Amino acid sequence: MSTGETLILATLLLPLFTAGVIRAIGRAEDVRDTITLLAGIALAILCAAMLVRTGEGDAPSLVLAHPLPGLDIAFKLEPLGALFALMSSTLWAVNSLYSFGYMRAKRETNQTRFYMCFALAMAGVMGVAMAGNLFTMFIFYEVLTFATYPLVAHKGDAAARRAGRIYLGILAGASVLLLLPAIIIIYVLAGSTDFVAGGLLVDKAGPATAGLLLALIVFGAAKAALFPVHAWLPNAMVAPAPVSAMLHAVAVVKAGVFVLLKVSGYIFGADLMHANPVTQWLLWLAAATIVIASLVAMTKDEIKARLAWSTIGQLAYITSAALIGGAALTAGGLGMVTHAVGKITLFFGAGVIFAATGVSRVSEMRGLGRRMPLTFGAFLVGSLSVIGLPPFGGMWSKFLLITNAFDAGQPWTAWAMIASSILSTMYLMPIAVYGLLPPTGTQPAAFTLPGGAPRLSLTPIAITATLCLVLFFLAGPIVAFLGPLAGGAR
Amino acid sequence: MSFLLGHFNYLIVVFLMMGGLWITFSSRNYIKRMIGLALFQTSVGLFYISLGKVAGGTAAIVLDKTSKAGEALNAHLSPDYVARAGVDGVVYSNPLPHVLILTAIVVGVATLAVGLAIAVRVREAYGTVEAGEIAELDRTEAGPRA
Amino acid sequence: MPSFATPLDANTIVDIALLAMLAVIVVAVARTRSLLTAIILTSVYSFISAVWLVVMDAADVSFTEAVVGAGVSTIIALGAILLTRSECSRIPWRETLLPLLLVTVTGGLLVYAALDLPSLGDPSAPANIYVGRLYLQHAEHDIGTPNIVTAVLSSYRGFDTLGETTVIFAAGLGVALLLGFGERALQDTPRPSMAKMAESGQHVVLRVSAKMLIPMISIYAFYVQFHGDLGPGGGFQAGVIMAVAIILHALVFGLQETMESIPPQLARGLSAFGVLLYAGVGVVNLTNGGNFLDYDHLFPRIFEEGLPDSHLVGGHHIWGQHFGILAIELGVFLTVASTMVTIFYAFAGRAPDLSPHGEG
Amino acid sequence: MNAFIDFYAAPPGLTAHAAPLLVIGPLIAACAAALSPSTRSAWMISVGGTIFAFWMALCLAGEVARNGVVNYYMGGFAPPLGIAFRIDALGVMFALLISGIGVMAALFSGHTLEAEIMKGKRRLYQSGFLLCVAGLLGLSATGDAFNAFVFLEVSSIGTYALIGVGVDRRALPAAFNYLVMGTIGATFFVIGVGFLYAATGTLNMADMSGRLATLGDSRVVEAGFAFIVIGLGLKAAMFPLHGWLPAAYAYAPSLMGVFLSATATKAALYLMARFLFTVFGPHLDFVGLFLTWVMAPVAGAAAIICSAQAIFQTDIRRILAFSSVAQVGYIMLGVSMASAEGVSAGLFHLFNQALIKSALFMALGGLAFNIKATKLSDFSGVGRTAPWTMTAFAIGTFSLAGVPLTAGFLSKWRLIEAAFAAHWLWAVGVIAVSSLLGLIYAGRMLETIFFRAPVSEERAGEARFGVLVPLWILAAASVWYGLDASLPVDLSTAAAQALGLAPAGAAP
Amino acid sequence: MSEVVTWIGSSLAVAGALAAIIGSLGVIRFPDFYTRTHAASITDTGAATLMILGLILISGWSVLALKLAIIWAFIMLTSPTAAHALTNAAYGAGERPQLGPWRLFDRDRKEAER
Repeated sequence: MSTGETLILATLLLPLFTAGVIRAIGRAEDVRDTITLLAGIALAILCAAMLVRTGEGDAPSLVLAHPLPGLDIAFKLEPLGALFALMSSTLWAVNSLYSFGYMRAKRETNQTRFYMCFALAMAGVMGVAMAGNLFTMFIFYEVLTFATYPLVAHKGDAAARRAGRIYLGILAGASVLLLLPAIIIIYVLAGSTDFVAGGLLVDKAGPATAGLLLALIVFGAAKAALFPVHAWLPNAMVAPAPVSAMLHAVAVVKAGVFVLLKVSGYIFGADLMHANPVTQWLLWLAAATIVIASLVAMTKDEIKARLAWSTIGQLAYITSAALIGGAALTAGGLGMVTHAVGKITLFFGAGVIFAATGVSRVSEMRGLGRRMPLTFGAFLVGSLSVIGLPPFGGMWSKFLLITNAFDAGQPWTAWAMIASSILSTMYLMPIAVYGLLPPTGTQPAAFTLPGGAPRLSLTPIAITATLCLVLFFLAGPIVAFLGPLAGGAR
Repeated sequence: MSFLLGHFNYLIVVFLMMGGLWITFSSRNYIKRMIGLALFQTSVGLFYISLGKVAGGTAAIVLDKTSKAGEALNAHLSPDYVARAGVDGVVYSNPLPHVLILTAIVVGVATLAVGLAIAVRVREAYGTVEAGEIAELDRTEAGPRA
Repeated sequence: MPSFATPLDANTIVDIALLAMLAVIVVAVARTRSLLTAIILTSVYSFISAVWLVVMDAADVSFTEAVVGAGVSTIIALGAILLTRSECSRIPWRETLLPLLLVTVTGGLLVYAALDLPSLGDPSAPANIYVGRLYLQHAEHDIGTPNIVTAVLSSYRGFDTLGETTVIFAAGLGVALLLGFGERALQDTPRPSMAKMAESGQHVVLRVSAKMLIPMISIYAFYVQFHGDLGPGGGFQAGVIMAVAIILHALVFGLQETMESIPPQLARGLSAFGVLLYAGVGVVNLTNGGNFLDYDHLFPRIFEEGLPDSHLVGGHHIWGQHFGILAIELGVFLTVASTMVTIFYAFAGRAPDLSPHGEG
Repeated sequence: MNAFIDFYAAPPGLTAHAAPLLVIGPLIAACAAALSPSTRSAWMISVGGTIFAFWMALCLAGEVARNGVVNYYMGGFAPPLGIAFRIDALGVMFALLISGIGVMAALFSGHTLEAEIMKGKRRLYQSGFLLCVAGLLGLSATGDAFNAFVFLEVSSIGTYALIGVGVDRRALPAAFNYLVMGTIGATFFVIGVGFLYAATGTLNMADMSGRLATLGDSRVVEAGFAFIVIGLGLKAAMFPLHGWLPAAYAYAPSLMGVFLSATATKAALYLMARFLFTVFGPHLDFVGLFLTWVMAPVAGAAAIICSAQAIFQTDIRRILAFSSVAQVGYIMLGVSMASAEGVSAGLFHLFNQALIKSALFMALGGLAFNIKATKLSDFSGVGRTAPWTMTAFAIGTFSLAGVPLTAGFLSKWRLIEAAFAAHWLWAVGVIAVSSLLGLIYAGRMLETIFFRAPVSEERAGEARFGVLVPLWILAAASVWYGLDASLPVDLSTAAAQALGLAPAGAAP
Repeated sequence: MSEVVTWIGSSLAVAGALAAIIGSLGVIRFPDFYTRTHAASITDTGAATLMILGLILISGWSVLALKLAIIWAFIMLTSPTAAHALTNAAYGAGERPQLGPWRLFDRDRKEAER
C-alpha cells in the first residue's frame, strides 16, 4: 500500500475510530474531550499532508470496495477536495475546543452521542472531499446527512424532533428523489461515475439530457440550500451552537456546494454547462436566492436565524460559480473557504453570547460588547469578512466571483451579488457595531453564566478571526493551487 | 348438443367450485368458511378426475382382456376403438389424475383439521367465531392476550 | 385424429344425475344457517361424489373420498361445532355483492377455459395420451403391481406421497399445538365433552355392537392396507379406517378408556415414526447406490443375487419395488392412523371452555 | 457463482444426492424433533437440521457452478414418468437463502420459544418450523408442477398453526385468514396446473414448457396461466392480494415472523418467476401483456400504497409487515421488466429483503422477554437501554430504507438502473417516491426508538446473547453486501440467466 | 337360465330402490322425530337387503357375492344400532313422541314452523 493510499485510509478511518473510542469511553468526560481534540488536530495534520502532496501534482487514490460491477467506492484526491478536507478538519479541531466550553457551560445531556456523531459526520465530510466518483460522493454525502440528524435533534424535545424530521425529510428526500436518479442516469449513460478532468459526460450526453441532469443535481444536493430546497437550514438552527457553527456554516452546507463545484468541473465540464438550456434558468434562480435570502435575513431578530438566512444567500454565490463554470470554479472554491471561516466566527460569537447571557435576539445585544469585547471584536472581523471588505479573506472571493460573473456574461448574477453585499452590511454590521458602541442609555443584558463567556470557547473565536485575516494574504496561493480545477474545466 | 354433453361435467364442476368459493367468501362464520373451503377443494378434485376419464374405460387396475371382466368390458366397444384407446386390449381411464387427487384430498382434510382447530381456539379466546364480532372485539379491547 | 363425441350411455346419464345432485347440495349448504345441517350435507356431498368417482373409474379416489370426506372430516367438523357454535349469522345482502362478483369473474374465467377443453372421455385428449398412457404401459413391468394407481402413487410419484404424508403429520402437529393432546381428558373427571354421551352405562346396545364392529373394522383396515397392490386401497385409506375404529371405541367407551389403551404420546410418536419410516426407506435406497426412493435398490445387490429367478420380471427386480411399496405404505398407514387419532384426541379432549378468555 | 466451486466440502457420494437430502434432512430432523426427549435437544436438532440443509445447498451451488443444472430423478424414474428435482442457479439461490435464514432462525429459536410458547409444546414447534423449512426448500428444488403444490402445502399447513399459537390472541384470526387465503391460493394453483396438464398431458415443468412452446396459445393455457399467477400471487402477498399478511406477520410468534417474512412469500415469488419465465416464457403474447400491463402497474401501486400505509401504522411489526408487501412490489417491478437486468435486480432486492426482514423481526423478537407489547410507542427510548439490539435494528432499518453503504441501497440502485435500461421512466419515479416513503417510516421507527424518553422506569435490557449472535450476523451481512455485493449480484445474475432472459433492454 | 336369474335380480334391486324412495318420502312427511327415524332405519335395512339380494343374483356364485353378503351383514349390524343410538339420545335430550290424530300434529308442526 503506497503512502498516498495509507494517507487516504487514515484520513477516513481516523474519525470513525475516534467515534468508536468516544462511544467506548463516554463516561470519562475529560478523556473523551481530549481525544476529540487530538483527533481533530491529527486529522488536520493528515489533511495538510495530503494538501501538500496534491500541490506537488501527486494524486493519491484508493479503491476501497467494489459493491457492484463497474461501481467502486473509490477515492482520488484533487486540489478542491484537499482544500475542503483541510478546511473542514482544521475547523473541526477548533470547533472541538469551542464545544467543550459551550456544552459544559450549557450542561447539555447526551454529550457522548454528540461527540460521536460529530466524529461520524467528519468521516462523512472526509469521504465527500476525497471521493473519486459520484457514487462514493453520494454515499458519504448521505453518511453526513444521517450522522448529523442526531445532532439536529439533539435536545430530543418536540421542537427538535420536528426540526430533525424536516432536516432529514428535505435532505434525504431530495437526494433520493433527485440526486440518486441523476447519478444512476449518469452511470447508465457513461458506464461509470468517475470524476474526469474536463467532464465525464462530454460526448456522452446531449445538452437536453445534461440540462435535466443538472437540474436534478442542483436541487438534489439540497445541502447547497438553493431556493426552494433551503427550508431545512433555518429549521436546523435548533441544534446547539457548535453544531450550527461547524455543520451549518462549514461542513454540511459546504459539502452541498462542493458537490456542485465538483459536478460542474468533472462531470459536465464547461462546455456542457454552457450548452445546456437549464444553466441560465438556474443562474437566475441563484441570483434571486442571493437577493431574497439577504432580504429575509434583515427581517430576522433571532441571531442564528439571521445568520442562517445569510448562509443561504452566500451559498447561492458559490452555486452561481459552479453554474458559471470555468475560472469561476476557482473563485467558488476560494469563496467556500473564506465564507466558512467567516461564518464560523459569527456562529461562535452568537453561541458564546447565548451561553454567557442567554440572549439570542439581536435587539437585546446592544451594549453587550462592553462586557464581551473579545467576542464582539471577533464578530466584527467575521462580519467584515463575510460582507467582503478588506483586509479579510472574504474580499478576494467576492471580488473574483463578481468579476467572473461579469466576464461570463452574467451581469444579473454579478449585480445580485453586489446588492447582497450591501444588504449584508445592513444586517450584519449593526450587531457588532451596536454591541460595541451602543446608543446611550442602553442597559446591556447580564451574564447568566457565572464568570461570563466560557474561557474554552473564546480561544477558538480568536483563532478563526485571525484566520479571516490570514486568508486575505493566502488568497493568491489558494487560487494558484486550485488552478488545475479551472484549467481542467476548460 | 353433443358439445354440451361433452362439457356438461366441466360446467357443473365449475358451478360446484364456485359454490364452495362463494360460501368461503361470503360467510362470516369461521366454521362455515371452512366448510366452503372443503367443498371448493373437493370440487377441484372432481375437475381433475373429469379430465382423466376415458369413455368406455375401466379403473386402472390391470385386467386381462381374455378374462370374463375384460370380455364384458370390451363387449360393447368397437375393436377399432379398443385398439386405439386401450393398452393391451383393455381401455383404462387415466390413472394420473387419480393419484394427484388422492394427494389433494389428503391436503384438504389436513387443512380442514387445522382450520377448525384454529376456529376452536378463536372461540375460546374471543367467545365467538363470527369475523365481524372478532374485528369489533379487536377494535374495542386494547392489548389483548389469548 | 378422429373427432370424439361423448356417448350418451348409461355411464353418462348416471354421471349427469349425480352431478346434478351435488349441485343441489352445494346450493343447500350455501343457503342453510344451521352449521349442523351444513356439515351433514357436506358429508352427503362427499358420499355422492364418492359414488360419482366410481362412475369415473377412480376407485381409489372414491374410496378415499368416502373415508375422509364422509367419515373423518365430518367427525372433526362435528367436534368443532360442539366446541364453538352451531348457528351462523345472517349475511346482509350487501356483503354478498363483492363475493358474488369475485366468484362470477372466476367462474367466468373457468367456463371460458373449460369450454375449450376436450370432450369428457375423449381418449385422445392431450391429458390421456401422454404420461397417463405411459404409466399404463410401463407400470406392470417397472413396478409389478396390478393397481396402477398404487404403482404411480407409491413408486413413480412416491415423492409426492412422502410430501402428502408429511402434510398429514404437519396437520396433526398443528392441531396438537393449537388444542393440546387431550391432556385435559386425562386430568379431570367427569368429562363434559364429545365422549359425554357415551360415558353412562346405559348404552348396552351400542357397547355390544361396538365390540363386534371394532375388530371387524380393524381387520378390514389391514385388508385394505395389504390389498392396495391389487385393488383399490392402500396405506392412506387403511390408516383412516383404523383411526375410525379407534374413534368409535372412544365414542362408545369414553375417551379416557381409549387413551389408556392408546396413549396420546404413542399416537404422536407413531405419526412422526411413520414419516421417518417413509423417508428412511428412501435413504436406504441412497446408501445402496440408487436414487432417493428407488426401491430397486432397497436391498444391497449382494443380497439380491441370492434370490431365485422367479422374482425377475424381464430381467428386472420387482422384489425391491414390492417390499419398498409395502414399507412405505406401512409408514403412511402409521402416520395417517395415528395423526387422525391425535386430531380426534385434541378435539375431543378439549372441554368447551365458554369463558371469553380461555387457556393460551 | 464461481466462488462456490472451491467453497464446499462433502464426499462425492453425498454431493450426488445433495438434491433430495436438501429436503429430506430437515424433514427427518422435524420427525426427530417431535420425538426428542427435551426442548433443548429439539433445539439442537433444529440447528443441526438447518445447518445440514445449508451445507447441502452449498454442495448444490458448487455443482451448479460446475455443471449449470442439477437434475435428480426421484425413484430413478426419468421425467415425465417420475418426479424430478431440477436445480439451476435460481433454485440454488433460493435454497441458499432459505436454508441460511433457516440456520439463523433456528439459532434464534432457542430463546424466543422460551418466552412465547407454552412449555410442553416447544418441541412440536421446532418440528413444525423444520417442516416449514423442508417444504420451502422442496419448493425451490422441484421441477414438477404438482410436486410444487405438495411442497407449498407442506410449508403452509404447519405454518398456519405455528402462527396462531402465540401469546397474542389476535394471532388466531390472523392465522385463520392466512389459512383461508393460503388454501385458496394453493387451490387456484392446482386448478392452473390442472389446465396445463389438460393442455400438455405432463406435469414436469421443463417438459410442459417444451410442449407449450409447440402448442402455442389457447384458452386453456391462458386460464391455467391466470390461475397459477393469482394463486401464487395470493401466497406471495402480491398487491392487492396481500390482505392476510400484515396481521399474520405482526401477531405471530417472533420465530415465525423472522422466518416467514424472509422466506415464505419469497418462495412463492420464486415459483411464480419459474412459471412466468421457464414454463410459459415472455415470448408468449399473453405473458408479455400481463407483465407489462398488469404486473408492472400493480407492483408500482404496491410499492407506493403499502409504503404509505406503513407510515400510518401504530404497531411496529405491522409497519414491517406493510413494508414487506411494498418490497414485494419492488421485486415484482423488477421481474415485470422481463429483462436480465430487471429480474436480477429484483432477485438481488429479494435477497437483501430476506436478510433485512429477518434481522428486524429478530431484533424485536429478541426483546420479547422484556417488552410485552408491540406498539411503536412501547419501544420509546429502547435504543438507550438495549443499544446492541437496537443498533442492529437500526442497521436493518437503514438497509430497508436504502441508505448508502447497506445492501438495500445497492439493490434499489440496480432496480433503477434496470428501469432506465428498459426505458421505464415511470418505474424510476415509483421507486424514488416509494424510497422516500420508506425513509419516512424508517425514520419514524428510529426516532421513537432512539430519541424519545423511555416509557417506563424499569429498564428493558438487551436481548440474550443467543439472540444477538444471529442478529448481528444478519446485520453485518447487510452491511457487507452493501460494500461488496458480488455474491448476491453474481447469484442473481446467474439466476436471471438460468431463466433464459436476454441481457440488454429488450423489454417494451 | 342365467337370463331369468338376472331378471329376478334386477327386479329385486329396482324394488329395493323403490323402497328407498318411499322411505325417503316418509322421512320428509312423517310428523315427529321418532316416526321419521323409523322410516329411515327400516328402509336402510329393508331396501339394502333387497338390493344386495338382487346384486348377488346378478353377480352369480363368486367372491363378489361373498363380499356383498358381508356388506349386508355389516348393514344389518350398524343400521339398527345407529337408529337405536339416535332415538336413545333424542329421548335422553328430552324429545318426546307426538301422540294423537295425524291431522292435529301436521297442523301443529306447520304452526310451529311459522
